[in-house]
Amino acid sequence: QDEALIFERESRNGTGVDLPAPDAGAEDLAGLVRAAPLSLPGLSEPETVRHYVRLSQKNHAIDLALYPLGSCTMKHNPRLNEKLARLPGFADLHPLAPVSAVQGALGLMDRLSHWLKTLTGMPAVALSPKAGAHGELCGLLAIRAAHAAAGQVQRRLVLTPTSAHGTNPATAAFVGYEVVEIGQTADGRVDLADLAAKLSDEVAAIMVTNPNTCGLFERDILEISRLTHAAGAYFYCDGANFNAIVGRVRPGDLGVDAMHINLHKTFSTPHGGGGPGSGPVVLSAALAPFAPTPWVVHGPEGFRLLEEAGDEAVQAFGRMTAFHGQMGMYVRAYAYMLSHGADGLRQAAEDAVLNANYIKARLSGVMSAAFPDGPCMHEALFDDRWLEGTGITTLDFAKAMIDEGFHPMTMYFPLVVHGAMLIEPTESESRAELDRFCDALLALAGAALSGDVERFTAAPRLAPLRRLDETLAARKPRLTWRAPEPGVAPAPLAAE
Amino acid sequence: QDEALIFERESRNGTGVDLPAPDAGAEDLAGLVRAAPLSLPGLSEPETVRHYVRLSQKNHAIDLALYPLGSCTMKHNPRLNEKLARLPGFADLHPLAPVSAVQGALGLMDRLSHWLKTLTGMPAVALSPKAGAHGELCGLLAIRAAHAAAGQVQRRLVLTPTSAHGTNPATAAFVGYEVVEIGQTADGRVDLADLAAKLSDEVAAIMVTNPNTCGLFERDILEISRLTHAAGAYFYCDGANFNAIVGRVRPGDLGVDAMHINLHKTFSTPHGGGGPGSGPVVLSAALAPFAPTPWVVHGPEGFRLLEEAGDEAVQAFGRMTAFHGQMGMYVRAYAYMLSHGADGLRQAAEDAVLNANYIKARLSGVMSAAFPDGPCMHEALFDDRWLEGTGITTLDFAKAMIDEGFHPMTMYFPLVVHGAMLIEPTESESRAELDRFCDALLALAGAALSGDVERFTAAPRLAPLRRLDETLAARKPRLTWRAPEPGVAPAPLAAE
Amino acid sequence: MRYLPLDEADRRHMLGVIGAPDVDALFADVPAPARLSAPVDLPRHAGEIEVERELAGLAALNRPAGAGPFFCGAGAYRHHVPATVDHIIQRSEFLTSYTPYQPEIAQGTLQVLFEFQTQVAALTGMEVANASLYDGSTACAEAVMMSRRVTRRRKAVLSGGLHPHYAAVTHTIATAEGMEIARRPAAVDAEADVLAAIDSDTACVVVQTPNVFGTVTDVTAIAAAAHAAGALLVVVTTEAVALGLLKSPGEMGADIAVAEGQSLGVGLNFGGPYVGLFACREKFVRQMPGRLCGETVDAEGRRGFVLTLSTREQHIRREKATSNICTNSGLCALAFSIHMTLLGGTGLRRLAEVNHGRARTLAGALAGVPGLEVLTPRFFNEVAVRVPGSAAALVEDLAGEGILAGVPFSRLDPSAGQDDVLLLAATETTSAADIDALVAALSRRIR
Amino acid sequence: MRYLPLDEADRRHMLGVIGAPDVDALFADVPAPARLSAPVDLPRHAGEIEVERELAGLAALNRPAGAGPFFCGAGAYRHHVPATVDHIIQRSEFLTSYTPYQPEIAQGTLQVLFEFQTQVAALTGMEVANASLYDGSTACAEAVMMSRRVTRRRKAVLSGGLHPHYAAVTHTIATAEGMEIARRPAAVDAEADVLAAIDSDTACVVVQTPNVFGTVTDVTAIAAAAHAAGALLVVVTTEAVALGLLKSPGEMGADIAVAEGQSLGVGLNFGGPYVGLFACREKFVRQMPGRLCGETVDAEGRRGFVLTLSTREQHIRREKATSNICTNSGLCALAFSIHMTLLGGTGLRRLAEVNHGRARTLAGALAGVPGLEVLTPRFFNEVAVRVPGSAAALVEDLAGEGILAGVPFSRLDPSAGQDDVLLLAATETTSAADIDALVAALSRRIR
Repeated sequence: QDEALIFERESRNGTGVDLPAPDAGAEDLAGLVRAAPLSLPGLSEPETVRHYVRLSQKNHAIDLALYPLGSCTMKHNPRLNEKLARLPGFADLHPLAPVSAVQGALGLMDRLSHWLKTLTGMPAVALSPKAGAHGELCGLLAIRAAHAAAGQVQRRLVLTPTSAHGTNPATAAFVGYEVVEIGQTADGRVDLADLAAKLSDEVAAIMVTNPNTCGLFERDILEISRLTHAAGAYFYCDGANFNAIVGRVRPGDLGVDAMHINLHKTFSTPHGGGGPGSGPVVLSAALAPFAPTPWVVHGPEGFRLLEEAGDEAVQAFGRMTAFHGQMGMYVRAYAYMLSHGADGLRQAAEDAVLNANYIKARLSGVMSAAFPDGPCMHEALFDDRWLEGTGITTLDFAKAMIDEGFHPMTMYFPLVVHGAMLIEPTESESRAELDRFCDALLALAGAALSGDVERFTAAPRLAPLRRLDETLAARKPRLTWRAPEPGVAPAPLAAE
Repeated sequence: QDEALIFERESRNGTGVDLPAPDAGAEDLAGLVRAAPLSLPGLSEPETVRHYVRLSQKNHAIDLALYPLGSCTMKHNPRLNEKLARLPGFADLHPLAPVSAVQGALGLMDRLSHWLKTLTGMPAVALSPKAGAHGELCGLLAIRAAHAAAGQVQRRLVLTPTSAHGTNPATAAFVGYEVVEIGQTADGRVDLADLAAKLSDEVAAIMVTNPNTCGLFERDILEISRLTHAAGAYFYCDGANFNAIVGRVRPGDLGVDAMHINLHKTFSTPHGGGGPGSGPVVLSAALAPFAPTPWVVHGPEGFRLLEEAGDEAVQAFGRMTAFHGQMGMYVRAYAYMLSHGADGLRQAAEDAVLNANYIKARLSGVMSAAFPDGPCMHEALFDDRWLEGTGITTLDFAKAMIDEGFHPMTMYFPLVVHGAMLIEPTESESRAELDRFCDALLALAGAALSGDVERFTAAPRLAPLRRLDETLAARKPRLTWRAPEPGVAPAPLAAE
Repeated sequence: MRYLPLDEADRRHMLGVIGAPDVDALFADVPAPARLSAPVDLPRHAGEIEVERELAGLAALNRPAGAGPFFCGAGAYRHHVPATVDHIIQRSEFLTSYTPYQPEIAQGTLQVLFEFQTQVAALTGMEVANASLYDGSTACAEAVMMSRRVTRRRKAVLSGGLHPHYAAVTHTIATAEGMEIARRPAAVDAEADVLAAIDSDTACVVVQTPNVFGTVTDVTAIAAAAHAAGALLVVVTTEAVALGLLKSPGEMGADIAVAEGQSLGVGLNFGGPYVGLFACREKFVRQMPGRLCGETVDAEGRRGFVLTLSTREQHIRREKATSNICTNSGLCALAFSIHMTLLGGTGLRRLAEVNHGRARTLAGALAGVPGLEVLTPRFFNEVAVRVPGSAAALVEDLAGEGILAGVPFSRLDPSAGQDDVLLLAATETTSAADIDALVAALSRRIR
Repeated sequence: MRYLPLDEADRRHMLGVIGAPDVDALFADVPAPARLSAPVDLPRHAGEIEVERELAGLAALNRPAGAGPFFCGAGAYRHHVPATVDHIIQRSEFLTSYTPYQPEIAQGTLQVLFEFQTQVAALTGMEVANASLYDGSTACAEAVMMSRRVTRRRKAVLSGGLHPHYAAVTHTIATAEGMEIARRPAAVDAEADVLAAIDSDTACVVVQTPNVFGTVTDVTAIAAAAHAAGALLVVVTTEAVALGLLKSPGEMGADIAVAEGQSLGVGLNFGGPYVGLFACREKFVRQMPGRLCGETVDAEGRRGFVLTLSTREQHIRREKATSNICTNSGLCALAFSIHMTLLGGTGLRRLAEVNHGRARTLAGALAGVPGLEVLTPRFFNEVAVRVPGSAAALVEDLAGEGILAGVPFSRLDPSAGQDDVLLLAATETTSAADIDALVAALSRRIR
């Protein structure tokens, strides 16, 4: 079942592409051509197809079974959206084609913006960020620009809770802010008193995820935004969990100044093994003038694009990316929105929350919920107190789920909960599948509590590979394949 | 890993299709509407996708590994052809749209016909047959019509070799002919003397496969056709194995009067789990006037369709199918032909033959080739003499191949060879894959000869299921799922 | 070349192992006069760009149904196929697998066929169904020949409402086998006309509902008459969506039900590939044509599926087989089954109601065009209208305006003397704007 | 609704298990003033037919590249992508999987990334590569910020040949972090101009070849100068196909090579998603941004792959991470890798030669148009020409004739004072007829 690397094939000089002869005439690149031939294997089309089809079967996927990775929102990806994104009018469109030739594309961006603004209750949106973290960057750059325009250059701090996604502090640091942590209450929310104590005229912004990474709605959100604004700071909301509230709560009504929206999560563009994502950022009226270029604007003869600061968009803080962002994802997300409609998006959020609470209710008898009181939102958080004394860790338990045909939940995140297990089912799961999942977990939990340690520490047994040595990989990084030297046997990596 | 039937789900009334409300107005079908509601489950789109993706992973496929089913020609299916067949200009075209609206489709049929005629050296082709066996029917009906037109109504016999595909005698009987078998020589070819003895003015046609089902070229083919024509009979050639000779031999040069071409074999339209096929029939000048409707004809204003006898095509023997045959397959086959070109098709035939001979050479040391002398064509035929005394049958050996990751070869066909194992690699396999296959078979053969009987009789062990009870299925046919009666436990089938 | 993995070094090496001097030696059995020394006179191999240009160029010469107002039916219907269907049928494991001869590694295909058979049986109201045939027309011919095997009689009575192509295909094959075909005259309301033709030599009566003129008929009385004479009733349906709303063949007493399944999952494809549905009473199962998938158990007692009753088939029975068919329309059956699974019984009913509603709107609009006469008394989603003059000429005229206005009956049966009859269908893909455009154009053309 | 498996009965049952009276109770933590009591003011849910009509309608308002003669480049190139690529990336197991956090059930994605990294390293002539970034422009910005981490210096010198969007993105991000950006004036042959700007505070020099005007330059001397000053050389390539023919960044002494990979496997997509290639010397590996896939072994000693060196990343290091990036462009990297696997080194070289040849033909034809001046001295597949008057106006005029004649430089950099410069690219998809049509139209327009 092992699939050799493409570089390890005997026959490396086939071709999977038939090309014509180059046009006649002398090559005009004397001295500029690469010296050594490019030693990369070329496979015929049948060999290529087989290589990738075989490899694909080594992956888990949402199309195969529940994929309950908390905070990752693995929901169903409709194939209609794939089909529409491939219409030549979208897929075969050049980003710098004349504006008259791309009116439909600009129109789509305009409509998508309208949906995002309406759903969030915010007046503006910057579409171009290419992923959630890129959206965070965009939001903080807008905040920075707004403070600069107001002469508030002393604001050098960003406050963020301990439970935040790692990208929040990373992004703040990336644009030169100093990060200060806010404490958390026993019920898993921002500690208001700590927040109030740390707010000052040196604070540029707070970054709060809502619903937060414990899967809980920040009950005091209105007070959080009031305090923040009173201190002259902006409220950046991490919108990774917007899928839990879309259609029921508008972040604009909560006092949010900027929030990125992971189109691949809330609006179901495929995750594709780790990207591409798309992270448009909605902005409050205070921040809107600082949005990065390009902007789609209405003109007398249709849509226009403002691509450079220096046009009307004088205050734009700059540009996030070449061109206009993830058009392929815009098409998919817009098709998803139209399919659900206002009613369906709201229903999807409700079903996602219902599914998470159902899992929480079914598992809480055996596993220890991190925050047992009150409902959770779209994900159910457990800790590892219930495994105490079993000799089994969260990691072991998660790996054992693989042998039951499920992808493990998110582990050890958020950091504020010991041995965290964060389960997000999404609205895509049927009751039968949820029951199958809960039954499997309860059976596993029973085995764990009855001392069947081996089943966990030796897991997974039914995957293509057993547990992988991540330490070895990091200690002796082998990041590319290198041809074995002639006459020397290739040295396999070995754990020491 | 078991996947429940769609009928066994608890929740059966979901929907995977959103439809608008019907137009207003009274339904006009009083008394004509079905009484009982249609009790078929509807699944949401996520559930549907998962059901079929999970099921698909229980299948072997040419995209996963060698699929050496002799006489089935499992070669690579290019994805370009799938893409082109889905162009709206082909896929979204109504068969009875006005001729002015389908000139490109008729043009494609015309060009495909030109390629098929040129490659076979035959003057005419009937495109519409929907599969190989349907093509045989078409050919025999043309022969029957030609004899009738010539007043040769006494010709009621069809001669066919013992090694023929089962469809040959079945088709002959289906149209009212009596089948007479022709003997075979020790070297696996038609026994000329027996043929000569059986030819008479009662013989309507002979049906000979060439290359034949033993994977051998009929050396005496010119004499066969001469004798046949001398007796006033027609030569129907089963073209299932045309892939072995395309570009190197034209059946027209062999004296063939009619031959079906399995587009899904020679020209690589996907087999799709057992269809759809496509079986155009090339015809000699003698038979051409009797070809079934429709015909594509050139007119002053483009292409026209003759759809009914009674137009110019007065001698057409009738119609094989509604509409014009397998357009979707024509597009794929034509794209395949253009991709290969005259040079590539010839090369493909050569590589197919080379691959088969390579397997024959590599395995003959251990396994017994049915016809060891001389080259084979596109498939290598072994018998089970080499398994004598091992207690292992051809079936056991084939099932053990599954545990090695390969699809078994064709077994027990042709009938003229005891315990036949017919291996057709096709040109799509690389040398590395052929070696992997031969190595695996030689290792298995070694195990068989060294007495490891259990490994074979208990095979397969690594498939989704162990060996299935085919006798039970036939004795108590359960062809549809039936809802268990309330209160009664569903009775599983059990071997007795 | 991109599809050929061997290179010259491979070929040389392999010839060495074989012990042949060159590849020509492997073709030594070909008689010298028949050996082609050079490639035939056709173009050389081409890259994807060139092939795509050629095929896209041909496709561009056609006017697809989606390009404008469209009303063609007559045995092939344009329906919306959910994107999920095409995605799944393109999976390698379905697309590039073969007939499930090795059930242990083909349970995907086999379970799909078992589910398909169950769906088809339920739709037609019959007890058993096969794993599909080529299309509706050949399924009709097979039903007639099966009725001969069952009854050992020689005559088939075909209704004048049967699609003329179906009649032609049946005639072509059945008469070759020695049957007599009694085809009744084409008429909008033709069904009852078969009654007079039934006699003691009749193997079967073939009726279609909705018939080729769109007329829906309850054929229960015809079933009774056929059965009284010892004949079978074959009920044909060319629009599978109708089965979601109308009385099923089984409810009306059919012995064999055949249908064209193209409406669900498959698409128009200029006429093929399509998928023939074939269902019958359980007692006739051993006389059925085509593949059957059945339930069984594996060596450990687990449920599994296999192709079964293959003793009917040609690879075992040879000239004694029930039919010469040795494939089904597997991938189309998969598409049909996926679409049906998405719809469910409730969804199919709704789809049928939407179709019927849209056709009522169409018929109402046509009835308002002076000079047109709607002929079909009770319809599902298709109606026949009488136009002044030639329907074929009218259709070509409207095609020039970008409207595909339906199928002239003369296209199906030129000798029926119904040159002024036009068949128009409406489905869920027909918009109100399409109907408006059609009516406006017809009103301009017909004075 | 088709995407939601729960029905009302399910919901009632589940609320019962939870012990909640209704779904509102689950949202009790939302402050009352922020609760929406009704759906927002947007349309209700719609079926596939309606959604497809809306999106297809928007698509029809665009003029795709394939609709006629097309010469746009400037950082996004139209190439033919083999059909196999799109087929494979749509497989459920690739399309609907997530970041391979559980390597035991993600070896498919991981092995692809390892192969991708190896391909990118070979293409750029560097020792290591990451698993991709968002696109070329953000990769360029990341390279500049990495050079700060490596050198602990604050200044980046950007060549005037660098794509203006890349310069803008880099400026936006790097200045926020406190770097100084010295961008040199835009010029067709701008590269040597960076030399004077290098000083002891310089973290890196960023040059592009082929540059935004299409000019190909050997930057070996610039590498030497940068290294002499203790700075890094970052080489940018916006047209990955060029790497098949031209001297690689590694051969010329680059420390970091970044490229836009869109040309292979990905397509135009109106600008995204694309795939950023990022490669560097091995000694800098722990300062790299983005995901890395590495080889390791499993518990039984079998080779396997994992994401590695994640101590650089934000989910471990939080504010100390090398970058805030926590995704890659995985599916695009897969597409790139498949296309590269089909081509192989030989095929990519051939593809590059075909591109260069087609561009020579284009440049020759343009040089023959009176009034046009070809500016680019040495080019790969794109040239800059000077036109009389406004290039932007000329492009809009020709678009009216159905010819997409390239990108006016003013579109990229309005303030550069190069309004009369037009960039035109040719690839293997450009036909001789396309070039003829362009030249004819230009000759008519330019008098």
